Amino acid sequence: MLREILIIVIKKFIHQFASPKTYFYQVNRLYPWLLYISISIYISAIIWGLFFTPKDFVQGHSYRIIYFHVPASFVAQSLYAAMAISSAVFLIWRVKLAAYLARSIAPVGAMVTFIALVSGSIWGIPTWGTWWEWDARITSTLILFIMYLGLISLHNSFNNFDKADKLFSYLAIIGFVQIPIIKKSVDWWSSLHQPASITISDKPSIDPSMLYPLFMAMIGFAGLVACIVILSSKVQIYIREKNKNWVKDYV
Amino acid sequence: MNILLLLKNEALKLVKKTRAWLGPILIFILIMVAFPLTIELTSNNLSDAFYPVLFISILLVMMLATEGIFLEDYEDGTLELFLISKKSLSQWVFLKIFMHWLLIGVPISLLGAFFNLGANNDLSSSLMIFPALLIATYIFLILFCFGNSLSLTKGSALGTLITLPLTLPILVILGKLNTAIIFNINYFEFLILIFGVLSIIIFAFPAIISRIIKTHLE
Amino acid sequence: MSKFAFSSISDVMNMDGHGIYVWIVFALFFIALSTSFFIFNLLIKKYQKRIK
Amino acid sequence: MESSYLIEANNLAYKINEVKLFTNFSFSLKAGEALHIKGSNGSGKSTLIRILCGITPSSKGKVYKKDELVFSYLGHKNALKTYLSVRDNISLLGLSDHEGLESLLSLLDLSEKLDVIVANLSFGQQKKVALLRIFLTGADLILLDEPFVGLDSNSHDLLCKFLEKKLHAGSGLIYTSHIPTGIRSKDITLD
Repeated sequence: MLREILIIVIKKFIHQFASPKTYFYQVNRLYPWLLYISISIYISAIIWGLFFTPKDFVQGHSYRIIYFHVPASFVAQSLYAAMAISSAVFLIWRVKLAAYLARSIAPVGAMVTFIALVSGSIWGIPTWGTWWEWDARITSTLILFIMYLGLISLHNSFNNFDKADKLFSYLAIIGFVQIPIIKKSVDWWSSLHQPASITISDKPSIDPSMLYPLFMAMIGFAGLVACIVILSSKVQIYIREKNKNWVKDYV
Repeated sequence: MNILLLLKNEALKLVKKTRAWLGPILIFILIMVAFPLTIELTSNNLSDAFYPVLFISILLVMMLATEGIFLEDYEDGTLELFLISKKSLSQWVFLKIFMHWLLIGVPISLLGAFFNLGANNDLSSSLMIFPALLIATYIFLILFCFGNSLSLTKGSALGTLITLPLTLPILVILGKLNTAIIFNINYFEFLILIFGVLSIIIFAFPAIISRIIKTHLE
Repeated sequence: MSKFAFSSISDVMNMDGHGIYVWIVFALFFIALSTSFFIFNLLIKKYQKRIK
Repeated sequence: MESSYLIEANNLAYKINEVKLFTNFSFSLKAGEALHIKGSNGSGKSTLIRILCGITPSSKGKVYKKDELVFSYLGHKNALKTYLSVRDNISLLGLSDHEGLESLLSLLDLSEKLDVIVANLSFGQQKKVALLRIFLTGADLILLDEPFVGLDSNSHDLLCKFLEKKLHAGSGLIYTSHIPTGIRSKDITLD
């Protein structure tokens, strides 16, 4: 009895908190702040990284691509994780907003993964002498890219949004097993790729003067991508809830 | 009794549709016979290329074998009847995949080991590749069934696009297995690795596939 | 703190011969980010019009 | 909730992509009663029957079934394997040595077709084979979606008589049909 009441209360809370309407208005308030702060952080990080950090001893100036490539590949994987988590939330609690979010992350994730792949292979030319290597980490990032494309085309091929959301969520969660493989692949298989520069447990293997702008670039890039996700989720809300009164009122 | 009936039904359905089970096996034979013709023949080159071709062709053949695996039962309404009858859908999926493996995967593994004998002239490597092929065909079958269940009514191109990223890690392990067999080191480690993958997905995926099929029927 | 790592503007562009890679990546990121902002804003406008 | 009802529906509603198909649909059915669902094309008759079966979840409302109710359903799809014989199709459900098989076969005029491949039967005959399988399962509640489509007048009468006999024997029946059937039943119209 008590448990049932608790479940009802929690459900009510989730439904109020996670109603697309509340989300929409909150996000509208948040968006300009997030946009301007992350733009300024990202630009200053890029300027710092490109012009004011010392030259790398081994790689020369080409290492400066790190300030683009590493944030992008980090965000590409984190976006997938976010998508899988919101898919799980949708499947477990049937929160519609989570499904909208998952669907709106997919194209942004595909874009970020694509630029991570391209910037990585451009970086490969001066450092390894080859633009593509069937190295485990690159391959898994490519897998991530195909995964995003598969998810988008799966969702687009169904007219019934409810069905599409459910199938999308199943695939996103199954695809999530790829993320640990990507993370660990560099350690499992010998490869050209340098091991991850920054880990939580160990001391970073990179000089602090290069590290701070990298962190800033990561934060700024993540903020910018979050802004794009917000825009994308607004598009999803417009598509799905076009018959709802509050959307009509808002427009 | 119930399980036996289901297994018998699946076998009956598969055997009566000759194209569905004999077709993939014939295509496998065709690839294995045809690929030496495309290589400038010195027997050394042939054995180098043999394993990659073998693995890619079992991947392809399993893709063919699962094409539209649930589509027929979906379109004629058998799945709806099944859902209503309160039998376990995941059990049915498991048995269906198992039957496909028995009628397509096992013959292909046997043939693969046999062709290995022709390419490498070495009985011990054939004995090593046979269990690996048995496991790999089952894994591919399950993964393609997953892709097919997602794109149930939307054609096999979408299903392949979905399944491809899931199969690539397995191909990487098989590639490592290939070197392990050639140099005869760490063979059992990789065999146990793919067996571990199989033992996880063999029960997990039928459950997921059955939920996906239920979603399609809604 | 860090000092300016280059001696002249042409040095900045050239970066010991690696400049082309760095600047291509820079352009790629700039274009990708700005087009995605542009496209999603365009989509929002389009759907707003449709709802009206 | 009362156990005298075979099946009871409360305020069922269904919407697809946020567009409502029907709302506030309620009814209850006792043993021996029949329910005829009417409605124009696209009013959600088939969806409603699928909701009652539990295949499609309803957007709102609930379906209560009697405990351990055995029910069978025949939709637009016959669930027959066209490349197998009639006998094999019956044995797929494990019904090949069911005791009522012979009498049902002769009733539906299918005795000589037992070893014919289903693909070689006419549309109406296939429908009858599908119905035969439904009746063999001995369900307490039969849900039929347009069962009379494709049947000749003779078979139509036979089927109606058979369904009435089933109703007298105490099973429930829910069906959709746009042809008048002659079965004494409650009517419900979806708009």
